[in-house]
Amino acid sequence: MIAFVMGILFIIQFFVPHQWSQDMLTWVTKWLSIIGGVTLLVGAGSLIHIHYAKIKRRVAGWGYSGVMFFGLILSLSAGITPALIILFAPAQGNQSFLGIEGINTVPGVEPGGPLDWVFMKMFNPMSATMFSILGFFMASAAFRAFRARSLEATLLLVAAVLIMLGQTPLGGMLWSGIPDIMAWLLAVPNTAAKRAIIFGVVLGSIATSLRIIFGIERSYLGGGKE
Amino acid sequence: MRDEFRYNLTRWIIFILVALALSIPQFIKFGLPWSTTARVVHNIYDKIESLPEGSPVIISSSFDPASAGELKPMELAFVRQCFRKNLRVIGLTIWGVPAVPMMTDIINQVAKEMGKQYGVDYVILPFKPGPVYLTMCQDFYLAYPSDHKDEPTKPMPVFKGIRTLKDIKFLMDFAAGVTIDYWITYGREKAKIDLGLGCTAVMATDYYPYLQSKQLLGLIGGLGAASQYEALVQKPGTATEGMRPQTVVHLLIIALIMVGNLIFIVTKSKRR
Amino acid sequence: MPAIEIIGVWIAAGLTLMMYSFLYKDNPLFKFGEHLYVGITVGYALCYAWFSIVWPDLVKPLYRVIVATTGKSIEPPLERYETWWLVIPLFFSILMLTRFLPRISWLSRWSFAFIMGTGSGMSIPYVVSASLFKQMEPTLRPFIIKGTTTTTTLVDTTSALLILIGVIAVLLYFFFSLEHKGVIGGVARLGIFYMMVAFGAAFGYTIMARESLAIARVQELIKWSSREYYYATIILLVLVAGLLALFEVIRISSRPPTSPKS
Amino acid sequence: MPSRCIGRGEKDKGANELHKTLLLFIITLIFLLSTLPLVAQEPSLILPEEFTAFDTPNDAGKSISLVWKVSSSDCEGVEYIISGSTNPDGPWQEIVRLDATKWFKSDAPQYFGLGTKHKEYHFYEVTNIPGRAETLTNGTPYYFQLAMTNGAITAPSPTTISARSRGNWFDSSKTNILIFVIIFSALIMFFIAAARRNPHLFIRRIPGLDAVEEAIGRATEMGKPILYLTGLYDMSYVPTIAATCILGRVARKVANYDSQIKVPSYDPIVMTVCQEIVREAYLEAGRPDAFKEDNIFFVTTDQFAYVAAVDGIMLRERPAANFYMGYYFAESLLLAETGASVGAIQIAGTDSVTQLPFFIVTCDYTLMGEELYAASAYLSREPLQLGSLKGQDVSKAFILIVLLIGAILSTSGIYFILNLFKTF
Repeated sequence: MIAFVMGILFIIQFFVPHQWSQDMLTWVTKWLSIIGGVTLLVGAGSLIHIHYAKIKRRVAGWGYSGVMFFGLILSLSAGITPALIILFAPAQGNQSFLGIEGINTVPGVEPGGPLDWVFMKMFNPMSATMFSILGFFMASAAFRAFRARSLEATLLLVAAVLIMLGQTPLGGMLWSGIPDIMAWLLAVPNTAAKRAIIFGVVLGSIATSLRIIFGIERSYLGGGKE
Repeated sequence: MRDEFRYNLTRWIIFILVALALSIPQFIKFGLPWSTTARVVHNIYDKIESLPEGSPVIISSSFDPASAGELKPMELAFVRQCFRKNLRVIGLTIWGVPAVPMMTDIINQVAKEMGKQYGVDYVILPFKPGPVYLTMCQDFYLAYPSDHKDEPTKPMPVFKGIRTLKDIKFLMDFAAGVTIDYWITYGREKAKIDLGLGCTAVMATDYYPYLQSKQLLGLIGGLGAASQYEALVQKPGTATEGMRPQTVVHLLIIALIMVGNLIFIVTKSKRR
Repeated sequence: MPAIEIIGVWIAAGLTLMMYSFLYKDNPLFKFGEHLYVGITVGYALCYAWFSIVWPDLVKPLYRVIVATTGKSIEPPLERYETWWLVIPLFFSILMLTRFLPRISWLSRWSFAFIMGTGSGMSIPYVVSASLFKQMEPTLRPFIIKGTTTTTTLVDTTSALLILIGVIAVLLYFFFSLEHKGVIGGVARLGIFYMMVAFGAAFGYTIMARESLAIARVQELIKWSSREYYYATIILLVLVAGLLALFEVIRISSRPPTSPKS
Repeated sequence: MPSRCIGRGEKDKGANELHKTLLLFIITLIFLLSTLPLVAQEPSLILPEEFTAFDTPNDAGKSISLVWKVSSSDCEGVEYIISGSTNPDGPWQEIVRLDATKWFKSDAPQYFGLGTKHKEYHFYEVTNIPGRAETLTNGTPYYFQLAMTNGAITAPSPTTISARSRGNWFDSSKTNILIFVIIFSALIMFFIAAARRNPHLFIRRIPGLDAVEEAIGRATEMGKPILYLTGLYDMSYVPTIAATCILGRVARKVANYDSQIKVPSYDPIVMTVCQEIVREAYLEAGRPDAFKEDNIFFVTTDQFAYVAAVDGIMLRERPAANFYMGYYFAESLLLAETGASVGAIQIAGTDSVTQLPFFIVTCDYTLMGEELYAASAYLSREPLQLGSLKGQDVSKAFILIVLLIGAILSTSGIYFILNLFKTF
């Protein structure tokens, strides 16, 4: 019901240039932003819940859940400690609401702050490494699995090799035509195929949106077949 | 067990080859100049060069450390060009929490280097979830009442004359995800803003249709294009440095594909 | 160089190598790093969500509104967005939090319905405009393009025509209401070729992307192996390798001698 | 200067009569003006006609449009001066000076559409009067005057016109989008309803499904198990639902052939669903005794640990066929690589565009994007899936035809269809 009313309302909103409609858009987008923030909290909460359950039930590998909590507490305390310092600092003048009125941004996130340190020295290297591992696997897959099994796969591999050459200075040095061919491949066949795929994706996503609005698609409510 | 070991052994040998290909060219320096610059990359450079001094430009920095290897060099080069042209730079992100410290780090670094003043020449806004890109089209200061340090935005000189997204002359999104779709779908549709995209190589091909339809003015895709941009701005950085190992690794992978396929063809014909 | 920076680099280098130990095989070092990563991410997001969104956009303005209504003067004066309307997002936020109370968790569905419904409604017309109509427009343009010379005319016209044909062929491939036979089958097959070139391009780019990230990591690791950082990378590399060997020894010695599976 | 100016009038061949009248008008005007003392000797400017003001359409108000007919004395160097006031008697405030060779009504198709006659009118959108408030106020009357100058002389405004701005309730420039949205919604709803009544709406056979049967056949011959993965999403995502639908079909075939199927799951709920589906498939095949619940098991919700575990299974048990259906992330490469190197037949189906190329080069057959949904709808005949697919199909056919006809028409100089799909 809510989905239906809001959905229809905002489809109509698009076509109405009146100030009221513009104001409605402004406010509701702001609300969505706020609710989005709360959803972040909820997401974090459910993850904590899962790992807490693991530890409680001593599931195999529960020790690693402990490691997770260690990380969690580490970064939480890096954020909350500066807040507490502001809270209990005697120098704070305006103590209107619990004294932390002055806090609006994330405490400790400024360069050199504790949260920034945790981010730069722990989060940063790990998340960057996660994806770079694939750089290695790519090479082993190139040797053992990327096969020109069919005409289609051959075409794909040839295009890939061209792009790989053209995206480094070497391509242009080998033959000045490579960058041109690459640009043409991207601008013509690639554009055509991707455009048709976009059409398909757009129609699909509108269909899904419509099903949500009309209440016949409820899987997003979670649990599917609970 | 023996199979598993043999399986892993080939793997490990290849991994060591890759590690060597990645690290040796970092020590042995050899020049690899670009013969041409891709037109799509050049378009963004030209657009910035054509903007009059003091024009406000938004840098939407939508990536976290996972993609920084590719996107950081291009953002550095782009910010450098903006500051050199004395444009007003507004840094923001619609992507997620970890993007803010990355962006702050990058913009501050260049600003410090070029003596730019916070609040006058540039500003950094916090992350807000949800459709801020739409709120911005309506009222910039409702979307961002304060900057990432909680200073109110409206009185800052950097925001002079800006009411909505429509007053921004150019928006460059450095994207590791779908953020550019939001800018194309909402920002461009509603505020008619000119868009440029700097993205990871994984995404690059997906956005060519939008280039042809002029919804995007230009595109910097991946480290190769980033090094081209560094060349345009005439300040070689990590992307240019990275081109040496990149080239060697690409050659290695091409060779591996060829050898692998050769073995494949030979064994297939033997079986027959 | 301050000590905190050196410690930071050692930690960063150690964690990087821990993650890379997955290249050898799945092992406790990697698992440790992975879980630590998840924990830190969650903690960081929590801090950020509260201090940067929920607190300044919802709780604080609402508190100020309440104070203002009780008649007290408030400094600085209320902004335009600080009104009682904020009760609406507050309401949905509270409903969202009912997820943690199993008995009334169904209430959170209202919040989801609100978000999804509004989001869906907003997106439909914009998507039609930006991704459908705007994408159809260039394809609908005349495909004979006059250039300055005959060659450019020829090249541009062929390209435009090839795009038109490609879009139609790929669309036809994903058209499920007709059998792929005869002409339709042929065109659909052409569509496959177009897609293969596009996927090939994506493939080449993806390889480049992954290698670029690896290059960036190696650049950092090399930087950290310098004397300035007390050879962090080199020492830690030896340490990680030693630990992996140790795990291997423990695994082999703790395995029952007559394991049926090996 | 006047000789250049007349050039504009000469273009309109049909307007000869008008031209003459204008010439006469000019002569009269020159005559009249020359009788006045202090006026310059140069030929004068002809003030345009049909100067009107009205609320700018398709907007939220706060703006007024001024439109006037192109004058025969428009040329380079000639400027229009628009002045405004909140009072019919002034004082007048100059708003803007406009180059007379620019600013046409045709520049603003978002307000007036694409008619060719708009080239004959000048247009300017007033959003504020300098020195007054930041924007115009809706509902307040504003007054405007139009003057012309060529630097030497200035022809004053003959008339004063007025208008009030207001917010509009419908943006007519977006009519095409509205129509499309309505028709598309109707199509989807219609086909979902139709599929509920008749679940046998025609969908073509998906060739990938033949490949599936072949793979199962070969696995039976070799006496090795089949591995089936449902992707990394949970049950609330379409690709996972599609993957479980296809699993049902595969499991039935497997039960018939009396071979084994293993489903390592990434999500506990998905695992339960898969168990049910496979159990049912064995029941339908009349072999409930052959069903082994342990073959559908939960591994872990951790991406890389999952990969490591599944790779281990592949290396130990050497399955004859691997199926990768559903949504995958970076792990696709690691899984498919191991599968390919142990020599299994591999069939993939995913709508994850970034992972598709990897599956194509490592698998024997790949269901690409929507084919996955189509295959699932083909097998399950579920009205929601089937109806949406059909509705989208019809829309695709529509786009296809429009593109074909539209491009041909516009190439031959008819822009009707192209203009229908213009957005502003």
